[in-house]
Amino acid sequence: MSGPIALHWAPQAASPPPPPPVVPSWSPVELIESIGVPHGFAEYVVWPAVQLALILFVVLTAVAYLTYLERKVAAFIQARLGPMRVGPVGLLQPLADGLKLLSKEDLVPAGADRFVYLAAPVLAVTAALGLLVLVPFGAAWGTVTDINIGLLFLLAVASIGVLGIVLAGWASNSKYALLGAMRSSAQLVSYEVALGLALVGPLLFARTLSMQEIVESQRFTGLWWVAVQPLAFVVYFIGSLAETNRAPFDLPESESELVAGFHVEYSGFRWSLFFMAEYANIIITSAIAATVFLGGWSMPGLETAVSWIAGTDATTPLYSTAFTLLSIGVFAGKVLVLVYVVMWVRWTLPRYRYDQLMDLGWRWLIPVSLANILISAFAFLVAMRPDQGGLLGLVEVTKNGLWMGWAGTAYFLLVNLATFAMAAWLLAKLNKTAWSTDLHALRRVEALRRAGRLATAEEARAE
Amino acid sequence: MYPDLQSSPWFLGAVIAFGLWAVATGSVVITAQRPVHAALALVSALMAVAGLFAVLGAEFLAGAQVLVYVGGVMVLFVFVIMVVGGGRKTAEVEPVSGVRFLAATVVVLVIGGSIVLGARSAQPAFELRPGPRAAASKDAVRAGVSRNTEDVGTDLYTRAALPFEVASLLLLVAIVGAVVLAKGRRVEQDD
Amino acid sequence: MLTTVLTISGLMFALGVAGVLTRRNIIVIFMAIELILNAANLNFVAFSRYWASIGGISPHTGEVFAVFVMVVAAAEAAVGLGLVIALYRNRGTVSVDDIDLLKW
Amino acid sequence: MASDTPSAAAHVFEQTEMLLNMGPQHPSTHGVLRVLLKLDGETVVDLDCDIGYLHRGVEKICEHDTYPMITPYFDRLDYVAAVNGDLVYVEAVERLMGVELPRRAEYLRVILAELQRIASHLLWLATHALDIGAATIFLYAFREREEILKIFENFTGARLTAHAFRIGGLQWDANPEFVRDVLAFLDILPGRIDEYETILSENRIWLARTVGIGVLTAADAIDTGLTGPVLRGSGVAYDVRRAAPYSVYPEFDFEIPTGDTGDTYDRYLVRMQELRQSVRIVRQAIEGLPEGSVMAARVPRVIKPPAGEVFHTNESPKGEIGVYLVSDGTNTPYRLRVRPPCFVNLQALKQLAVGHLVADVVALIGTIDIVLGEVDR
Repeated sequence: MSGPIALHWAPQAASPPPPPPVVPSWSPVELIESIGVPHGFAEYVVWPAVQLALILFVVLTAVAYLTYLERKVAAFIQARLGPMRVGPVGLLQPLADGLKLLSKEDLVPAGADRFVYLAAPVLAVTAALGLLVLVPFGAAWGTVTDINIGLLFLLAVASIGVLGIVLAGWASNSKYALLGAMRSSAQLVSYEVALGLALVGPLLFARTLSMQEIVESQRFTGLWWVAVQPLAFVVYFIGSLAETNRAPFDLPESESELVAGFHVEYSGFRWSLFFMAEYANIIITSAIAATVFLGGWSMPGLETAVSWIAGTDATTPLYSTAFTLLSIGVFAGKVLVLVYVVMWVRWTLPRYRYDQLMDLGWRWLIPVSLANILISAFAFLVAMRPDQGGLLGLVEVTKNGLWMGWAGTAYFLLVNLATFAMAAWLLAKLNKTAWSTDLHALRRVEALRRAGRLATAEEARAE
Repeated sequence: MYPDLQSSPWFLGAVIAFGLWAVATGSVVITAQRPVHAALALVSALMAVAGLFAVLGAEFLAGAQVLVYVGGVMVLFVFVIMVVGGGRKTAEVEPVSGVRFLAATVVVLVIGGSIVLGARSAQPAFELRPGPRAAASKDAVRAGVSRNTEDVGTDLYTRAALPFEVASLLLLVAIVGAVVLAKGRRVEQDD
Repeated sequence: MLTTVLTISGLMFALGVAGVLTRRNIIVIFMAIELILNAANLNFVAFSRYWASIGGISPHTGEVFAVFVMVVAAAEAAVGLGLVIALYRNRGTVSVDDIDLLKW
Repeated sequence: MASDTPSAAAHVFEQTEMLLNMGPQHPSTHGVLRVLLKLDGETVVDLDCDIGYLHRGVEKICEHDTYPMITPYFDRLDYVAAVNGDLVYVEAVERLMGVELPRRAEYLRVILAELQRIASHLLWLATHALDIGAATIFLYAFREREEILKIFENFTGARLTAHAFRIGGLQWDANPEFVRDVLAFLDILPGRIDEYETILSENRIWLARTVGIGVLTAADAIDTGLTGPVLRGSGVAYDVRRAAPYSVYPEFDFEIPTGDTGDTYDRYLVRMQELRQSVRIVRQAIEGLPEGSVMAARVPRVIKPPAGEVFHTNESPKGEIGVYLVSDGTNTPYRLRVRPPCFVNLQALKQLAVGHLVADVVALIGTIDIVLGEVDR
């Protein structure tokens, strides 16, 4: 298997990479065909429609219950109970909220651009829900479709949601909404850069943009990419908070300054559409993080668990069903953990100011992710097998994904921990004012900066 | 994704549908009275073009189109429209009433007509075929998934490496230019 | 098939030219230019596919070209719109009829 | 910006400015304050406070009420620090009449006033942190404030407008559980203050939002007539409890915390320290609480202070609250005038905010700690 090896010392690279992990072959399409539906129609029309209906139902319910969860998490953090009155422990609260919102009047402010005003929330929510098609909820038939530009498409369509927010703020004919829209456009455009760059790191290892293949690549290597790309994960997580307008980056809607920012004039159902979009976006960014960094639906021991339930024959419907459902469960668990962290952050941290947010994005996240790409790519090149253009032969590119032994794993772990430390150190040097654990030093530097600020304030007053 | 699709009537139908969509929204772009409506129409037209790319088998380009144009360039456009007050109808000075519409029609007819006629008179043997598919190359993990991204990437970084660098230089210059333009404002304020 | 795509792109190109010639709002003119660029991109992709079908050496040249066009479009938007804002701050207008001096 | 009047005329810079009405209905103006902001982008170029939405003419009303009837109006000036308002008024009348109070009454007054200071500072912390986006602190601070309100309710029967003072002492003696409740509260509070500081004091975002924001030099602060934590944050150790001691404050051991740079973060630190100092005072007062009557012996049934005038000031949680009282010997004051600390401190807002961003304005309104009931009177 291994070719001509010059500087080859990795002890286990000589052993051939394992076969690709088992993926069940049965799919419910066969069930649909067995009742007489023609093949193409069943595979490309009927079954996807069933899946989409299911996903929409589940996700919209999940979105409604995320608002409930958010309130419960907030209550838990704030030492109170949260919704308790509607239904047992308030479980019917989302329903009551929905009914209330549906029965409210749909107001259009005077002087608003009516068409844009009415269309903006629809745009936002369409962009958010349209992404669900590509999220790999589970193995085998747990996913609607898998296209070769999956991740790119997700990022692309997610960026359409920005337009919904910006246009909503603009069309409201309100200054608060306009300020919110301005902030939103600048914020989302800048954080999208960091977000996209952060995803490049793990893509070096996954070597594909297809969401399913990203999961499969981690399954094959036996490693979640968060282990070799911790820095990228941190940057992605921060960026995704900003992309979904969550605290501490909820500037477009910061209720203490801009009242509600871009959706200040909206009411009733259109208002709730924005919230649906926001929570759907949280689910989707968490799903992307889970897929790219946390192994998606794969989990060590998943196959073993399935074989307890359904034996080892991967072609049976039972095996396929058990595999799919378990993998969906794993995926949902990972997404929920991430969503909980998002909420936890929201109820813990104060809000950034607009210029500080830009500062963080451009002076921290983007340089960090660029450096991460550079170092990871270099480390990757060094570690590849000599006949594939590398040097050390710790990692082998096979047709099923990357294959690395313990030496390769340890190498990448070390390199990326070093990257983490180096990035932190370098940026601490570059951004003296922004990163210092010595708060007194921080205040001294701020005092100098303040001298400049005071001068301008003086001038402003003099005018 | 499905190799048999391109030879099917669905393919032609999709091309025509996306094309009509693009042309219809494109004409809204140049006729809309408010710039913000023009921008929305342009977003729609760009999505239609992305759809055309996807149908033609250039999936990567379709994704990049949406990401760069809709997510980046159009947000910039909308931002600028907000800054300069895009809600107001633009005052179009017309020496003679309707002359603008007439001019637009003539232009579309002359240029569009000649291009269309030229295209029509081209060889009918022109046939579009899909690019190399994964089905043909055994390298891909899953049969049926196009390798378009990989192929474009390979081309971009090997044959087009020099233009790629030049383009990145262009982007750098653009960034510097944009920064200078934005900075210029503060200088004005200080004096 | 190729002719269909060429027709579409031709119409888009014509629309873009008409927009540039008839509109006076500089932002709308920029948008019309984007239409023209997209028409060109469409042609690139279509010919790329045609090239592939007759067995050209690299079937993706057109797509690579289109990527570069996008780069140019993004750069143009960044600088152009920056200019528009600077112009608006100085002149208070975005109509090309009012911006007819080379120097002020 | 999309200015309201797009005049094509060559007002080059006018076009970039935008007028923004903040309030009177706004979540962060702490009541019905209207702040008129002139913005360039998001930078505040000019600012104007429009007050008076809550004007009730309290000072004029007081000229028609008898002296005991006036006390409730002082509850409702700074309605989150009712006790402190009462205290300055009753003390002013007592000074005019020359009444000597029993020590138990003085001690109970100090305990109530300091508890009220704690409650007021907790409310400030809650809303200030909420303005800056730290929502959870809000509920934490309210949790502790609730304990104080319960103590007040037990003592006075009212939670917000706690009203126990009479001219010449207190209406009631403390309820039997009072000492136990206060001590229990004092036991938990320092730990809770540590908790707030854990969340905020070294939080990077909190620092970014407060350090260097709204800097006020000591000279500027004195020139503007500021008092209270806003002044002390700029490094001036002026506290009426020390500068012109009233009641039994000289008997207690406490410090006056000051800041050194006069920014929002310093004012935050000063108030957090004041919370701890108030705890100290209350603990000393509870431990040294004397027995005896709570009402002075010779207070006439109808209060008619001798003709004359008095200006008496106290340290309220917001700053120096003063009462100027002119008596003509009848049972109603001839003239009553309040020196409201919030009103005076609010003047500083423009000085603080110009040059900062919109988001800082809400932080600055919070750091001044105003109550519109007192600003508008």
